[in-house]
Amino acid sequence: MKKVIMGNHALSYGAMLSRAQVIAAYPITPQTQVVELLSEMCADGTLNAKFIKVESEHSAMAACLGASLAGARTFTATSAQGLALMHEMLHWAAGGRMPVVMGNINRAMAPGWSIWADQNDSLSERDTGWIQFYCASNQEVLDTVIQAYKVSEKLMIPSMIVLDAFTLSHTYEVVEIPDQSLVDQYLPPFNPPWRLTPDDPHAFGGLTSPDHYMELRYKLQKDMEKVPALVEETGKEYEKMFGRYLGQVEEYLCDDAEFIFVTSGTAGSTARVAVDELRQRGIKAGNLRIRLFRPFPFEKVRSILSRVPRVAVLDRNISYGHHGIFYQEVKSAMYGQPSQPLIFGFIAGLGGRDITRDSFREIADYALSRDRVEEEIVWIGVKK
Amino acid sequence: MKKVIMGNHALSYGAMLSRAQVIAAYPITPQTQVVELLSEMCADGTLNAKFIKVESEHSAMAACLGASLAGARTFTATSAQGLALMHEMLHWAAGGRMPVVMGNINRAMAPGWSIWADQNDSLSERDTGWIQFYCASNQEVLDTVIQAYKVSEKLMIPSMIVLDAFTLSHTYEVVEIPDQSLVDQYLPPFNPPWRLTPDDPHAFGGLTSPDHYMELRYKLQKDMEKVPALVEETGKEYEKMFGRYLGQVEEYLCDDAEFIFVTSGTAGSTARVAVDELRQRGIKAGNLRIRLFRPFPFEKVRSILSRVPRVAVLDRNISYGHHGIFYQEVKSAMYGQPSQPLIFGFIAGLGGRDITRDSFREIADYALSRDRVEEEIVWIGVKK
Amino acid sequence: MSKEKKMTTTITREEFMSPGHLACQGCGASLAMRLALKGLGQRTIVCIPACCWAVIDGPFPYSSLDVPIYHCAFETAASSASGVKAGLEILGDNETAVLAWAGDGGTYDIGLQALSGAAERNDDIIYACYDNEAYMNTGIQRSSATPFGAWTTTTPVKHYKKERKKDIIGIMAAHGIPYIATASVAYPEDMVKKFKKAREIRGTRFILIFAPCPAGWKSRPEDTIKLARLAVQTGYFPLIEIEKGEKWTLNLKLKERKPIAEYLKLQGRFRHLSEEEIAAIQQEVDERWAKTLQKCSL
Amino acid sequence: MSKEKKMTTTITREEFMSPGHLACQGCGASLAMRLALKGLGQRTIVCIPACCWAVIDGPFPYSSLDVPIYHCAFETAASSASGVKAGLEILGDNETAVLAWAGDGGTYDIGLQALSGAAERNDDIIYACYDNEAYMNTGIQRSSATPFGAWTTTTPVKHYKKERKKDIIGIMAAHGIPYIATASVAYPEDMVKKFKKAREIRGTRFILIFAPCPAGWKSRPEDTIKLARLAVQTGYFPLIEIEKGEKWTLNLKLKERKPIAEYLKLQGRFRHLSEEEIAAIQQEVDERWAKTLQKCSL
Amino acid sequence: MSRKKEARKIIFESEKEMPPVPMSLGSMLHNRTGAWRNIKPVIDLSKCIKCGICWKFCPDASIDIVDEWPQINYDYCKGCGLCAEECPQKCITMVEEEK
Amino acid sequence: MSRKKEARKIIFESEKEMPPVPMSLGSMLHNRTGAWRNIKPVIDLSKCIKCGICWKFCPDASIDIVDEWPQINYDYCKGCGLCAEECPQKCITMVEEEK
Amino acid sequence: MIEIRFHGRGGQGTVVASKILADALAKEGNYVQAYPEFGVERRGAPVYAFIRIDSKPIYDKSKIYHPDHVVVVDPTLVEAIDVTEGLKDGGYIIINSENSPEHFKFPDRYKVFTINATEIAVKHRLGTLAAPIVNTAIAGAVVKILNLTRLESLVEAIREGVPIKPEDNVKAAIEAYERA
Amino acid sequence: MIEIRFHGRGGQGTVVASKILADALAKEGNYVQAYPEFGVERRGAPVYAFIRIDSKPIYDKSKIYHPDHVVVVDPTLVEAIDVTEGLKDGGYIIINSENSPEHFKFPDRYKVFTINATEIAVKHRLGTLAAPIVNTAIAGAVVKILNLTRLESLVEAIREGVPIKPEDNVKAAIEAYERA
Ligand SMILES: Cc1ncc(C[n+]2csc(CCOP(=O)(O)OP(=O)(O)O)c2C)c(N)n1
Ligand SMILES: Cc1ncc(C[n+]2csc(CCOP(=O)(O)OP(=O)(O)O)c2C)c(N)n1
Ligand code: SF4
Ligand code: SF4
Ligand code: SF4
Ligand code: SF4
Ligand code: SF4
Ligand code: SF4
Ligand SMILES: [Mg+2]
Ligand SMILES: [Mg+2]
Repeated sequence: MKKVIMGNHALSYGAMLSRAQVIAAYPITPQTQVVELLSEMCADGTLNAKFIKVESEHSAMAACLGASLAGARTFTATSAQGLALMHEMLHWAAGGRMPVVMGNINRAMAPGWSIWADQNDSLSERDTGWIQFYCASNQEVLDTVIQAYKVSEKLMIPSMIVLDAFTLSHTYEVVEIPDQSLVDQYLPPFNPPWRLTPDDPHAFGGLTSPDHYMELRYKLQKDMEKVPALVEETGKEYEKMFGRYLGQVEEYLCDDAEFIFVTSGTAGSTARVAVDELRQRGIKAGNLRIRLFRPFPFEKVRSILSRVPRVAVLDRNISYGHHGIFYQEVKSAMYGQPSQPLIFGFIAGLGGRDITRDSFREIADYALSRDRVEEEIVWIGVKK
Repeated sequence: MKKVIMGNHALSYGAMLSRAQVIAAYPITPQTQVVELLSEMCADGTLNAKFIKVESEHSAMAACLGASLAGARTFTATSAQGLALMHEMLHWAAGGRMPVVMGNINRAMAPGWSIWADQNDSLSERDTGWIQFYCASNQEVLDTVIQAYKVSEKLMIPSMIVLDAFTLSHTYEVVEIPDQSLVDQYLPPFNPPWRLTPDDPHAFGGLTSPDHYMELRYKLQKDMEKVPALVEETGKEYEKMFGRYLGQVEEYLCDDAEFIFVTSGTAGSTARVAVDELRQRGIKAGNLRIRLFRPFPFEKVRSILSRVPRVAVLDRNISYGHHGIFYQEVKSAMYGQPSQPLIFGFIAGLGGRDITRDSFREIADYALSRDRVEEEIVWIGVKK
Repeated sequence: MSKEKKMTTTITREEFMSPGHLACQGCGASLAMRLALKGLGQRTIVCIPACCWAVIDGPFPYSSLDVPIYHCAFETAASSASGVKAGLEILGDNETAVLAWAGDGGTYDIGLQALSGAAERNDDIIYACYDNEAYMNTGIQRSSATPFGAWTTTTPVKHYKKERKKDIIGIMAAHGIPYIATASVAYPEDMVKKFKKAREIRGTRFILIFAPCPAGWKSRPEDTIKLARLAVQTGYFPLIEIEKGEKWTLNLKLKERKPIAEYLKLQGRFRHLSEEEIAAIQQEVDERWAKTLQKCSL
Repeated sequence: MSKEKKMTTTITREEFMSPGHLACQGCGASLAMRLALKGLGQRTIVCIPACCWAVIDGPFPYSSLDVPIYHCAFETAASSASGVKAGLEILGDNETAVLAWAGDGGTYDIGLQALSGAAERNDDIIYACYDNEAYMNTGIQRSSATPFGAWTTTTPVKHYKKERKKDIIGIMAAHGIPYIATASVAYPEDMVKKFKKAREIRGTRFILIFAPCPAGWKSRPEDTIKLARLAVQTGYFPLIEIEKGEKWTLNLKLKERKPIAEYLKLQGRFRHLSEEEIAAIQQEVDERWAKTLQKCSL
Repeated sequence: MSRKKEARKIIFESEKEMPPVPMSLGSMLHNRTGAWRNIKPVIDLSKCIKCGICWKFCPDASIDIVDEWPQINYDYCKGCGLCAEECPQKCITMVEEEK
Repeated sequence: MSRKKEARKIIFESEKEMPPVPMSLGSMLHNRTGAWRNIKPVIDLSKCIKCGICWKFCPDASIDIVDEWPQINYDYCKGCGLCAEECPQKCITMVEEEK
Repeated sequence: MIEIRFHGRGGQGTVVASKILADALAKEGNYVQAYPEFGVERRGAPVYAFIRIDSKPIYDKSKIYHPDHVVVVDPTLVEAIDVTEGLKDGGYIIINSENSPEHFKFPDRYKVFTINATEIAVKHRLGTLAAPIVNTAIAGAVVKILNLTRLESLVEAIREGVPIKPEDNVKAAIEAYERA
Repeated sequence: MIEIRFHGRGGQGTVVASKILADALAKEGNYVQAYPEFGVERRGAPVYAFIRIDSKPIYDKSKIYHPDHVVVVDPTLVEAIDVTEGLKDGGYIIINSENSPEHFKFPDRYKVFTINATEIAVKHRLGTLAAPIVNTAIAGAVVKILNLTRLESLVEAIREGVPIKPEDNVKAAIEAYERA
């Protein structure tokens, strides 16, 4: 069934189709519609789930984790300040191997208050052990929720599905809503390898001495390293059943490209239009949209970028006192590779400043007219 | 005056000598002695400060921020879960340009509960806009508190002073405690360029539209970029007055080195002993201990590492789904540099596993016996 | 109404809130601030967490208040205020009042712990909660101040709010702080007087303000005062003071209470309620009223 | 003491806590858990946040309890328990009891908001707080449960705790939850009975357990029961129940209350108190006792 | 507090003109919320008893007392109708705005 | 619940033997806290009235009731002295451990 | 690709109007994208909404700076703000107003239409006189004037997407369609 | 560099003993490093503490695995754990015990000393009979047996660093020094 829905509702439908069993969430602009629709679904019986209307995001995540450890499939959604308030519990979810799936609407961190798109909220959780997917369309949002459960539950690692504030969360697009029965076939019920039950009592998360801690974290990393292949595998399976492919990255005209944008989120969608424009100008441009950011898709990024002489990484975020985060990570991934493209870093769109085709034109003009990296942060759109 | 004190007390003395005016803190192992001593100092009048005994770390940081905006010099200390609970407020402090100085005792994140050394807590705050100093001795801890106030208040950016759990926090060492009068000379009273006062009423932190947000964040980054030079400058001034130099990094025998350890925290101290041992074996080793991690000391790291063919980066942390964080950032900083040393990445000491001279020997043996980077994460000390 | 026919003089003419602010038409919360500041005066610092007021005040680089404001994080009204106060004190300013000004969500829910902490320490702040009974700034979600029976976007009509409103006054009373009061925008003199009084007391002071929200209650903007008045007259929201954690006073005695239905029927959020449900609400109001009288030794 | 001369049978012999755990000698908290589980039985899941019990239980890969445990984050005893319960329910298990087991710090302070949230939603959990009146696991810092006059490392003798103990029972009573009780390790039958009773009730149940801590109170390990008993006998810690948010019952009536000094003098944390200070404490105990009697309609 | 009186729009041409923190530099008076109004309160002063009730209740501080008489500031009045509803003399009428 | 009875130390030679999460796999019975004891409770059963009070109050669950008689489990008893203090018959004496 | 901007006031359902339109268009196989202004405006304050329509997938996620047409849901806005900002030459301006197009003074490069959606809404008892809910009537007029889609699709979209009084809304849309 | 390990029980002041020693050694210009076992042990449970002493700055921050000497503050530990673990050949084992060194069965490669610190502590009314505070007496004995520093420095360190009954502690340390 096709429906015109907003990005937030694509999250709700994703959770519904995945048969989330426990939802605990707290409202925050621009996430509210996610939980409002889920509340309604729970109220009218469309979704058989317990909805815990907690008093803060810290409790939202805590409740999800408790339910997850009890063996339930759990969902939540938040944004910016809410995500930040969960920070401790994000570490917890990953260290405790609790496969929660969460939507996060990318919004700028206060102060001053901003409710607009900016990746600093989710990217400043890059070290918490969560799988992170960045989406570029409402269809992708819905599909990713379902895939995320599959990946997360297989490896017992939580997933965050990230969408830009307003540009995706509040934007209505046509979305194909898959059949429940097909989804059920793709995604079996959650059946974790361990759980809280008096029938087989274990204590989870007790004091872990220096004798043991490191091995447990080693295992987490080793399982994380399995994610990219699993994303490809589950993505292909999804394609077979639903006709849409979900991979680690989205390549647009990268094959013959001589200049590649590295993008994420909705900017990675607009970038396609910019690539078309550049191609019309005779420039062999391409767009590499990073969909799976954690774990970092090393192989994909390396193999694609190794083929081009020039790369422009776009960051809607910045690690203050360092660079844009995608820029930093792409450079790190490319260090020591046989091929060493010129990699330029651009910061744009902080706090909801629009990223337009003009922004990409400016980026391309900059990158194509230089033969070395003079500045490591090129600010796009700052009134100087 | 020389005293044998623990690392935690070095933080307390630092705060006392800096004449912190408002302290708000919450206990957590292994930070408790910091606040216990400060409580006593406040109780017996050694320190004229208001001590707010808050009910959580989130409130601790919130109270510090309120006091800072009112114009007071503020201090707090925490660790691991406590730091994580402050996450939202860390973004707040930086975005609000509130120059709080905080001690963080590096401790592993739960679950399982661990109280032992591990850098994941502070490093997963690398994107929050705080200046971060990693210390290797109690003397450095004390000195850094004083310097941090100087740097932070000049630029209105908060500072975090990081010390390893137990290996530094609970270790007693001889520390020279400088004269109050000299410290007063070095560090004038806090006199912020704006503050909360009815005499000149402003609203701070109001809604900031996409028209303005990005410029404010641009300014923050631009000020961050001033930190390295300011650290050098204030460090030299400190040296003149107190005889001890505090820079961005500590180089040990790097000048003629052919192999360099990149380290931080107490491992960076033990590394010196390992370097001596290697030198005895005829290997020209050196140690580059990163003291200032945020902003990243690009120039220093580049100029030093550009001189050597081989580098081993030690991480007592890991960004799950990526690499060790120092490794990642060093590689990113070295990308595109004229000289491209072989850079190996090692993870050791998670959750308090000891990092010994043997660890460094193992690292050196590994790195010196290879001519290319085969694995990007070499685990030291994991029982496989 | 009858008493108010002459221009009262207890309320200062001075305005500390300028027009041009961003509240909806007929917003009770904006009137509440206007009145509160008339009670406190200009030497007041206001800590405002996330809530409608974070928007009402106006965006950077503007503000509609003539007092300094710290727009603080959602959970931190109380802890921010404690910090500001400590900062002022150590710098020698013992005169400026520090007001934490939060919505019900920021008070009953996400900010409760910080508030409880400040109250336990008896920090020298005035904490005012303007209660519009839901998370309005984010578009009308239930809070623990939302009354039984109400519709919100997270308590849809098919599953309206089943839990009763959290008794924040009871909770704060248990903290034994020096001053607690309820106030209503329908009773400006009473409200201004309470803020004035609070300013003269030291320690943690808590004032709960009933502030109707036409947007969230689905009521007519012009009914804001009427609703606030009915809330008092029905006994749904009694005007009281608790001094020194002990002495309860009922500020407005009612000979006869109006039926709660009169209050409910003006609001779209209660439209779905059946007669029986309204009767149940009436009963709860009666019970709470009886308890209030008892506590006030009446 | 006199009543207990025959082996009582109300307490099950079955042990759900094994020896070998890591509590200090004479730890009241460890005895509290032993007794609580005797009341609840094996089909119980325990959520333990950071507190002494997170250590007492033993390190990975061990545990000293025969029931499943979720060692959860410090602030999350209640919210974790709510989550566990929701998970069980949606999976069809309506029988297993979910117990949140937290210290006073995790209850009165950092976990208060989550607890209040669960209580407001009336989530079906049993929340037990073992109160040792300070943050013990981190080495004796003041909590808001620390009584007036006590030394802790953050309330040094020169500046001992000046604030009174937070009235958590009053706060929880204001939430109107179906069952609230106090219990003491000195009265095992009473305590076990209360846990049994709580298990049979649905909704949020709150039990506050007085659990002396020799390490933190600077008392002799062998005095743990004596202290707990004196706390009851002096009226400092009355044994009560509050049912349906309404009905207060005093479980142990006292003809004569012992002087509080008897209780205080056994503890190093009160050593510095002067006669006057002790008298002031006595007065506060008397006042609180009178109020308790009043609430119990006695 | 002069900013109280000013109804000035503040426009930053460059980041250099901006303070490093989002702090207010002017009042909201530039925001003439009178434009929000659908219906407009009109006072019939002949019936007015100068009780000040309308002034007291205006959530937008858009009624001034001028020489003891109430006067609506149409630059800001949002037309909520509260004053009309509460006026004990019923001397305020809400009339439709011309469109 | 067999793990209840076992006093087994669990040693992992390799990460492969470990579960992916820190979950308990055995009881604390391997931890013979009797070694913590400085003073040792000794029951004079001749005076004992089998009231079970010592059993009830032992925070270390180190008193068993064997055939209705109390019996101290010295493998675990930490020597806190509570049982001695609370025994109504005063039939438990704390004696110094041999050192 | 057609890009349209809607002007209204907070609380008037401006976003809903654009959303209904998007629904209707999608029914005929168009690709559509609709989004509100990204703001925090309260009831009564001026707000915007946007819609993009194309026969190909729409990848551009940036804002619309140069709409092809604008729709003004609340006529008072014509005075309050510049509703023609960025409007392309030849663009249509569709205004909810009782007045005739000539009443409004716009440059000649734009084409002005009016529709008394308020009257239609009131007639079909949508909302109140003080706060009529005009979005379906507006949608009806826009569909007709811009010749975007079939009336049937709009009707279907309203039936599916408007939970309260769907039939009255359908009638209002049809009436507006016919009168426009 | 000399590395010493202390064995005691939680609550006995084992860490304090090593700290006092460090203080005393620092007074004579030594570089010292003292640290507790990094654990969560409760009162009564076995604990450790360590001290490093050198004439040069000490950079090694790793744990001590092969101490030169061990000090046993609580004699019951000799049974409970292996106090000689990692102890270097020729190392001294100093035990707080009323027994003579011969009472303890250790390999010949170690040298055993005993000092009745408990008795000394009790005599000087430090702590109680059930829980005597023996750390200063232990420190006195260790200083003497290992010939680490002058007694005067230890006395000074105790005066400065022990807040409760400093003079009684000084006396205990001196007596232990003399008896050791
Ligand atoms: C940590 C965090 N979570 C959520 C939000 C989103 N948020 C902002 S205001 C608000 C509702 C406030 O409700 P209330 O306190 O009742 O004030 P009102 O909006 O009703 O005036 C919410 C949920 C936030 N800013 N921060
Ligand atoms: C967020 C966070 N802050 C601080 C801590 C440190 N911490 C662990 S236990 C504890 C004290 C607990 O006190 P209480 O709840 O009274 O239990 P008790 O230790 O007294 O048994 C503290 C402060 C933590 N684990 N997490
Ligand atoms: S939503 Fe309610 S509280 Fe918020 S501004 Fe509008 S009327 Fe006022
Ligand atoms: S510190 Fe107190 S509560 Fe904690 S284990 Fe020891 S005696 Fe028990
Ligand atoms: S209509 Fe409302 S805003 Fe206008 S003057 Fe009256 S009360 Fe004030
Ligand atoms: S309320 Fe009516 S009578 Fe009173 S001052 Fe205003 S207009 Fe005049
Ligand atoms: S001395 Fe303490 S631990 Fe030992 S049996 Fe008696 S009560 Fe139990
Ligand atoms: S308490 Fe004393 S009398 Fe009672 S069973 Fe124990 S030893 Fe026997
Ligand atoms: Mg509200
Ligand atoms: Mg406690």
